[in-house]
Amino acid sequence: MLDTKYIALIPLLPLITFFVIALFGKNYFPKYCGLLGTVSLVASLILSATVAYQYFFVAGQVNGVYQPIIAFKYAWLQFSQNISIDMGIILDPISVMMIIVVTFVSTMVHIYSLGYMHDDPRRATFFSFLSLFTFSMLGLVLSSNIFQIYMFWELVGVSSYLLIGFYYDRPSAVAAAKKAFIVTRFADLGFLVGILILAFYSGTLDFQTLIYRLTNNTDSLQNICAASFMGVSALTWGLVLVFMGGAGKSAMFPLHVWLPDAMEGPTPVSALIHAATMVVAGVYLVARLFPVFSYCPAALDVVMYVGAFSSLFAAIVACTQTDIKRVLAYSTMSQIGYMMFALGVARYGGESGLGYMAAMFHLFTHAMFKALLFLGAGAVIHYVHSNEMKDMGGLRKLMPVTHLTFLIACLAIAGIPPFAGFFSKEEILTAAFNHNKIIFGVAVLTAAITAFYMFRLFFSIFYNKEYKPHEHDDHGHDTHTPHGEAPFSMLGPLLILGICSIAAGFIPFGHLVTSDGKPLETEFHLGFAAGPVILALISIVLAFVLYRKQSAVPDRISNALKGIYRAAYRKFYIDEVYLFITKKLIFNLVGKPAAWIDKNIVNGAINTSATVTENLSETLRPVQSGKLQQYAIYFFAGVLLFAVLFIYLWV
Amino acid sequence: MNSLQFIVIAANKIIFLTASTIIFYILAAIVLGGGLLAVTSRKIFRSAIYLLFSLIGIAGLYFYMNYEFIAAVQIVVYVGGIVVLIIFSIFLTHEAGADMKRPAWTRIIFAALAALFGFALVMMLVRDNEFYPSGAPAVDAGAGSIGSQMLSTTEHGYILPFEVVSMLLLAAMIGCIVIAIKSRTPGTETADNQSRRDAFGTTDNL
Amino acid sequence: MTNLTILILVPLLTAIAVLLCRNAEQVKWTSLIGSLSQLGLSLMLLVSYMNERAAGNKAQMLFQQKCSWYSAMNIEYFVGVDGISVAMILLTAFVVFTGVLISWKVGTLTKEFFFLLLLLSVGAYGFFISLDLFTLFFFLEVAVIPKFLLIAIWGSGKKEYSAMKLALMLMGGSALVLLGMLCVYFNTDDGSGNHTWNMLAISQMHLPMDVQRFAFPLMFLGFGVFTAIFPFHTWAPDGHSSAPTAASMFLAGISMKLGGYGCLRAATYLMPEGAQEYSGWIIGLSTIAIIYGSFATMMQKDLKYINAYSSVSHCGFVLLGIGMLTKTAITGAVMQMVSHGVMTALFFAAIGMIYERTHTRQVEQLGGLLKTIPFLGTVFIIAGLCSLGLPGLSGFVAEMTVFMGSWERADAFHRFATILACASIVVTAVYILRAVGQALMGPVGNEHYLHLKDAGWNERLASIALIAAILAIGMAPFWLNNLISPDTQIIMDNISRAAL
Amino acid sequence: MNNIGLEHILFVSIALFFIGCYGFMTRRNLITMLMSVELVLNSVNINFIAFNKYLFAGKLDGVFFTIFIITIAAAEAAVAIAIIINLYRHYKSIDVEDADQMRF
Amino acid sequence: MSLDFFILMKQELFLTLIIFVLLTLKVVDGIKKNPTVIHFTNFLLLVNFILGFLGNKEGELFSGMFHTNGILAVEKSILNLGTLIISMQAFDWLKDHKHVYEFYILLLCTLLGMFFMISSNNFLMFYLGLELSSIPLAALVNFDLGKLRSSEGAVKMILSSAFASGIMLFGISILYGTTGTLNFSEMQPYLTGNKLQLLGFIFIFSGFAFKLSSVPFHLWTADVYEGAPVSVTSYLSVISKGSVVFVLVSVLYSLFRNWEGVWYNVLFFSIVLTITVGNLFAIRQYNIKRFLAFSSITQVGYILLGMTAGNAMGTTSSIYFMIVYVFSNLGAFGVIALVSTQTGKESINDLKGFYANNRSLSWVMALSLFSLAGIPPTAGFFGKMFLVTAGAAKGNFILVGIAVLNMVISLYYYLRVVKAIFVDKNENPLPKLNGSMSLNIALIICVLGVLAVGFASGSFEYIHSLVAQAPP
Repeated sequence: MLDTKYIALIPLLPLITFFVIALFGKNYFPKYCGLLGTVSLVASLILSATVAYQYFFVAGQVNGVYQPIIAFKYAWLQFSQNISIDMGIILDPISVMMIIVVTFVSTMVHIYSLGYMHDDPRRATFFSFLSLFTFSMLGLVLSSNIFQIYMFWELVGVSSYLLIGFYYDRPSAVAAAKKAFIVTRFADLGFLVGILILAFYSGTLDFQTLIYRLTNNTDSLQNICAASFMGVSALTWGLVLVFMGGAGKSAMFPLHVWLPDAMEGPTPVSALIHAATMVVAGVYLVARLFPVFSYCPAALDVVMYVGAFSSLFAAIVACTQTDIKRVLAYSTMSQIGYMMFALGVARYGGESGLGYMAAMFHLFTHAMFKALLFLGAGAVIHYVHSNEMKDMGGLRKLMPVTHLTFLIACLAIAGIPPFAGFFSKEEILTAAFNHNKIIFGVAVLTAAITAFYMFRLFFSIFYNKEYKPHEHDDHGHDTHTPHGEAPFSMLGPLLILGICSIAAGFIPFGHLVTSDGKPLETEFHLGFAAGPVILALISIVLAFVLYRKQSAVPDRISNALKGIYRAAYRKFYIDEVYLFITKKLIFNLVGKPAAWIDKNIVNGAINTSATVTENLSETLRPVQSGKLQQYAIYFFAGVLLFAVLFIYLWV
Repeated sequence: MNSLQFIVIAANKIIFLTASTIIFYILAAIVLGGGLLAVTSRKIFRSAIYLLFSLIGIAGLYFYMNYEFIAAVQIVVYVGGIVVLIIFSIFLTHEAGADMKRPAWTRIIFAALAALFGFALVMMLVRDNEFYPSGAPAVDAGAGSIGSQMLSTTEHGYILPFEVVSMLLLAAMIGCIVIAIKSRTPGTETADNQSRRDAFGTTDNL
Repeated sequence: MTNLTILILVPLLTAIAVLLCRNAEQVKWTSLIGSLSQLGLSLMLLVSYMNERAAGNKAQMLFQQKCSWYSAMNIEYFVGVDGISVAMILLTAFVVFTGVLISWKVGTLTKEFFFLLLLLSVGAYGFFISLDLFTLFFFLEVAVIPKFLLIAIWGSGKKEYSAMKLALMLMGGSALVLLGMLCVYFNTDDGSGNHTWNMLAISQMHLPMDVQRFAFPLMFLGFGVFTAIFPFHTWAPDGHSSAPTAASMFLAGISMKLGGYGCLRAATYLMPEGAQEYSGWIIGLSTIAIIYGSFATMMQKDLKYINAYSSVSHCGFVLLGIGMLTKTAITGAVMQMVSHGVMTALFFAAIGMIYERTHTRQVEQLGGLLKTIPFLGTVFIIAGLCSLGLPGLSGFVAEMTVFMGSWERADAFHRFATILACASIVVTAVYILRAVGQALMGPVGNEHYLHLKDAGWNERLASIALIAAILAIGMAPFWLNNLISPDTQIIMDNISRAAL
Repeated sequence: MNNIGLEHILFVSIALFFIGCYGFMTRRNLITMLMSVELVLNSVNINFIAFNKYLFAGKLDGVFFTIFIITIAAAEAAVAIAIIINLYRHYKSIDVEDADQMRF
Repeated sequence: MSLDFFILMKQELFLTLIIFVLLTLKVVDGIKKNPTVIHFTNFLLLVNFILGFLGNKEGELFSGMFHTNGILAVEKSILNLGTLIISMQAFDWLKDHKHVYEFYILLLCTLLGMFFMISSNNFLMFYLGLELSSIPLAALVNFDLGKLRSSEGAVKMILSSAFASGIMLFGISILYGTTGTLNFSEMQPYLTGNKLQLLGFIFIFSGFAFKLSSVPFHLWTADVYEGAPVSVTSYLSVISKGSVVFVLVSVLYSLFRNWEGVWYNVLFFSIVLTITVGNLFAIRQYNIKRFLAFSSITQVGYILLGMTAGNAMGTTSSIYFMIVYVFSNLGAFGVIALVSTQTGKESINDLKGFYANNRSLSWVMALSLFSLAGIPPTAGFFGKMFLVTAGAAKGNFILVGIAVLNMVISLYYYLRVVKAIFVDKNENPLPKLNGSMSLNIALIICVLGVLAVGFASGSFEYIHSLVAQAPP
């Protein structure tokens, strides 16, 4: 066993940094906040590296199988006898892999931000938020308790909210932040209910116990399979609902609407949160519960189809977008779709676990090159102060390093050997091929489209036309004439990530991260691999032809397939549907009536009772006429009334 | 039944219709008639006089039940006191001759109905009710015995009520004086002069 | 600190001292010192309570004091605390202390204001510690008049209407409570044939079923009016929004909790069978309150109305938890009382401070405040996040506990109610974020907002104290949980005993 | 007179009582209302005397009660008339309908 | 004349003594200055009040014409205290009134009447006491000699009370006719409950109800209260009402105890009517005296509610509430007396912004009103609570429910006045009023009473013990 106390430091360091910067940073050392954040993060990067080493190569394996290790845990909130939220740390291949990814990318982004946010007045806030996010993300991946993961899930969501809304004086940013939070919150509702279902039947919230009880033939498994609602077993319900939460975070169709808008945030944030780490939380969640999922093919099919559809959908939309960050956002969505259906096609253990491994692998590589892409795009945007393709072009000469690294990333994502993307994608395709031909077809198609739009992007940024600087302010930076390429603090990360996106492919993932912890040998068929690569190359050439030089051809094509193009350009009107449902239906059909009823009926009833009393007293008024004889009559009548009443009627 | 029996019964009735009975009916007629007229007559002075008759009739009833003392008190206090007081106040408010305004018909009808109903109710109850005489020998109700009992502190002594009622009379006297006295305070000057003039005026008319 | 009577005396004496003060400054400082020492006392109470428990004292109520008051009617001054009351007392102390701080700038009739505020707190403290039904009711009603005056004199908007409405509806509620109490009282029998008001004694005797059938709804509804049970919640929005800041803090923070506490301690605990009989109704009403309250909130434009309606929705969780009749849910209800108390106090404080500066509470007239008054903006955001149940802040813990507890009821009806309640957290997010987005973010709404002064020392102190409390609950809920769950267990035992 | 029973006399008194009530309710003149009250009191007197005479001749309770009633009636009448006169000074009228300054 | 005579009748005798002393002083014109007279009388009343607690014992005098015991003596002392407070509050009004002697003589005569009525064990004494306590009162109502409303009120009072006592007498005569005696304890066994006797009871009860001004026999109340001088109004609303309450309790519980079933229904009916109608009228009053008149009608409803218990609890709570009521109502009336004597204003609207210049007076007023509304921590809360509890003893929760819900309405109109005083804006509020020393002392006594009587359970316990050992 490895000594586990210090592991807690990995998430705690960023937390401490967050508090320090948030409380004192702004007033006392605004200059050095970034530095502080970076340093502490480097520290936790080193720590996690050690942990990874310890786990993978020293202590993790028990007779050749990676065992989950509970570093520590204590009951944080005891609900009842055996149901409790524990604060714990679990170490197993995926979590270790994730902390590496998170800390690494986060470090890169921190360094990058040192340059990128250099002249922003609210640096301190920015870095504090970054640290908060890193903490939450680390906590999420290390969670040993399904409710703990839910908590960090929410925390991640809120820090993403804060970071998207960082430029809060821009209404669009505020709206985007709000949208992101609410959509994911809606998804989390499903997650919560799913947790409730699973916890109710398994009688625990602890991952290991839960997985044990729901996979081995215990009576909780029988109960949860026996219990059914609307003809679907409770197990499926629970898992699908949990997956709903994952889909929300990972921007799976139809919960993806928040992701493109989320690009309103500063580009480093997009790189960290909306490309590399947070958005893959959904994948991670499914992977975490994978043993249970594998007991429920129905749930896995849902995962598979949703993933496949999302990847294709996003790829198509990406072809039509002109805002480079949006293109990247959709490509992210598409890649995550890849991972999802990779999980969907996998099964527990052995060969059938290939998809699982592939998904994790792709997650890893994707983190690298997607972060690289975003940071590169950030550099470009930093340079031209615009997100729009039309404002770019011909930057090749002006920013060579960015150009190079961007090219590497594009090749990686397009799956061209020997770049990282190739290996992971190839595994996924194999898994899909073994499991389901349709999915395989979708996957290949998507791969081709991906290659196309990525290079469309690439060419229209760096080639296409001569760059002419223009006065155009987008970020609230003060505009200035084109300066040299970005400072080293920004280029450094680009280079490092570039190297990684080449090297990451050669990591023998099959030996490290597998569904059952046993090493998995992956053989490599050249023939099988060749097909997708050729397709990708073809679409790259196509993009080259279309966008190498400025030409009217693309417009002609888009005019040619007008309807489809417009639909794709308008993201197939999903946003409009959402707007209709929320603004029109919920507001007008639920909210307004509720307010109206409260104002007029409920409150009206109270007021009415008052008025009724008033009127009653008004009607009684004449009795007190001030006329003595009338009083006498009432008196006399009263006596007679009492006499009759109590002598005859009411005895 | 044959006619003979009928005649016999009728004869009996006529024979037993003795003087006292007749007296009672006369008295009752005086009392009730006087009362009715007193509460219906439109001329206030007349209704005072009718009241007088009615009260005298009541005194007569007391005689009839041979409580002479009470009858005497009745005549002295009511006839000699209250009615005179009332008549004086009528003069003071100089409405002796004037017709009183007629009350609203609805009120008259309602009051009449209510009174009749009440009368019927009480009368019915009294008829149905069984009165139990104590059967104790009648004691002397002469002035002497009443006087001595009134002032005795022993069993059936009425000294305490006597004292209390004397306090009451004292209080009433003081109250009347305070209220009816011609106040000299400037605050009520005008009203008083007014009323004094009216009062004298009335007495002159008399 | 084991002498509970001190808890009543300190604020009382402070109030009297306030009356004797010469000028406004003296008044403020006196009441500040008084409330601060009260806060200290409550903390000491917490400590000594925990020590007692740690020392293994198993008595249901600790630090009992009992002396006969109206022996002719068996009315006793009988006080004692269990974990729940301790938590409530702590909450009250916090809210009153911060309330005093917040209302530092009360312009008119300072003396009267603080006097009434302290009097109000006397009522709350007494209510939470008293174990005798009569005394309980006494303290419940003590609070009515100060509320009325505070709102009617220092309030804003249609204050007179709101104050009158609040006073009357709460009076109506306590009238129902009174009826229920009497019905209970006359059906008790302390062995020697006398009736008793002693709650501990009553909880041990099974009241006849028909009595409970009659008395429970009266009592529950009566107390429910205090915690804004649907459809008797309409006093809350108007009252909260018209009240001065401190009063709103107290109203939403404590007064509504009086109701919840009463529902638990007086209604459910004393009449478990009744509780089971009517739990369906309770759940139905509270679910309606939760959902409908949150949707009504979505339509509000006035910050205070937003928070007021959301309080209705949040207090729905309290009643839901009680109605579910599972130990976890009831624990969650109590946690929700505490957490919502602190949270809503912070919220109203923030709103009040903003209103003090901008003189408007209409969200569309505000905007960009986060830039101009960052501290207040942050406070507001933290309150908002707490209200939408962000982990690490108090709201999350409480609501999740309620959900967990509610989910233990496995039949369709309870499941349905629970899921609806869960759904409300989405709506909560919607309205909170709308408010935050419109009021704090976006372009600055009005150029004179640019020269607003940020929070002063008193406001900072108050906000930080409340935030500290929120974090203390949110980050380390176990102490609160361990504090109250044994006593909810006792209540639960009573209920399940009734089930047999 | 053996056939003049208690009931005959009670008939008279009860009738007188309700006549008095009727008068009190209908007469618009304060003084006549006072008279009606006197009628009522007298009917009560008759009652007492009659009961005392026919049923409880052993004691004189009724008789004494009557005496006191008469006395009190006198006092009452005196005060009432004093007040009426005082009122008359203000209103110049003793019509009861005018005395409705205070109402509702 | 044994010593017993002096001990048992000590309060009545001392009161008579006071009356005659005043009479003599008036005749020989002993004291010229009004204030001296007032203080002198107040002192004597104080002595009499204390006398009420010394050497009480149970006993009968004049063959049952007069009987007394501890609780009766306490009741008398309560009335005595109330009269004392009222006369202290009347200082500002009386100090230049030219009939101060007469005022006191009449006042004390009515008080004497109430004493006799309370300790009467005989319908004759009861009737005499009743008249003695009401006829001079009519004269007192007329004591604002200049004022038209005063004499109008007096007329209304004397005529309607004469009518009422006429009807009551008729009832008494019926009971006499059916039982052959006037002595309560002798009459009690003969009350077999045949219909005629019930009729008599109804007539008698309506007489009581008239004095208590319970609906529908209440209509005279508001007008008379409004017309009378403030001090007399407070006397009417507290003392004379209180005395009738005491008598009614003892009559119902001792004389008519066989008919509990009957009079419970009767009370039920009149309680519901009284509380509701009283509230409905009070809602829309603007003259503060009329307002208090209707509020006092409602209070009577609650007292009757307490009586329905029919046991020691009922008696105790009613008597206890009378103590509370004395303090609370007189507190309010004291303020009104000051306002109306110094500014002549009697409308609630005139009280708007009263708090601006008269802090302490406003608080006195507010406290008294809260106490009347039954809001803790004032004594009124306890009073109301015990009445309601007593009322619930029979388990009739419809009745209690109606009563309790009516508390809400009553809270509304009390708060209306409070709102006028504290909240409403008024460009020219009433100036600062400073009352005489004796008025202030009286107010202080009231406030202390309102605050203390509730918390200190002593008075309640004392009364309860007395009731327990000797029911009135």
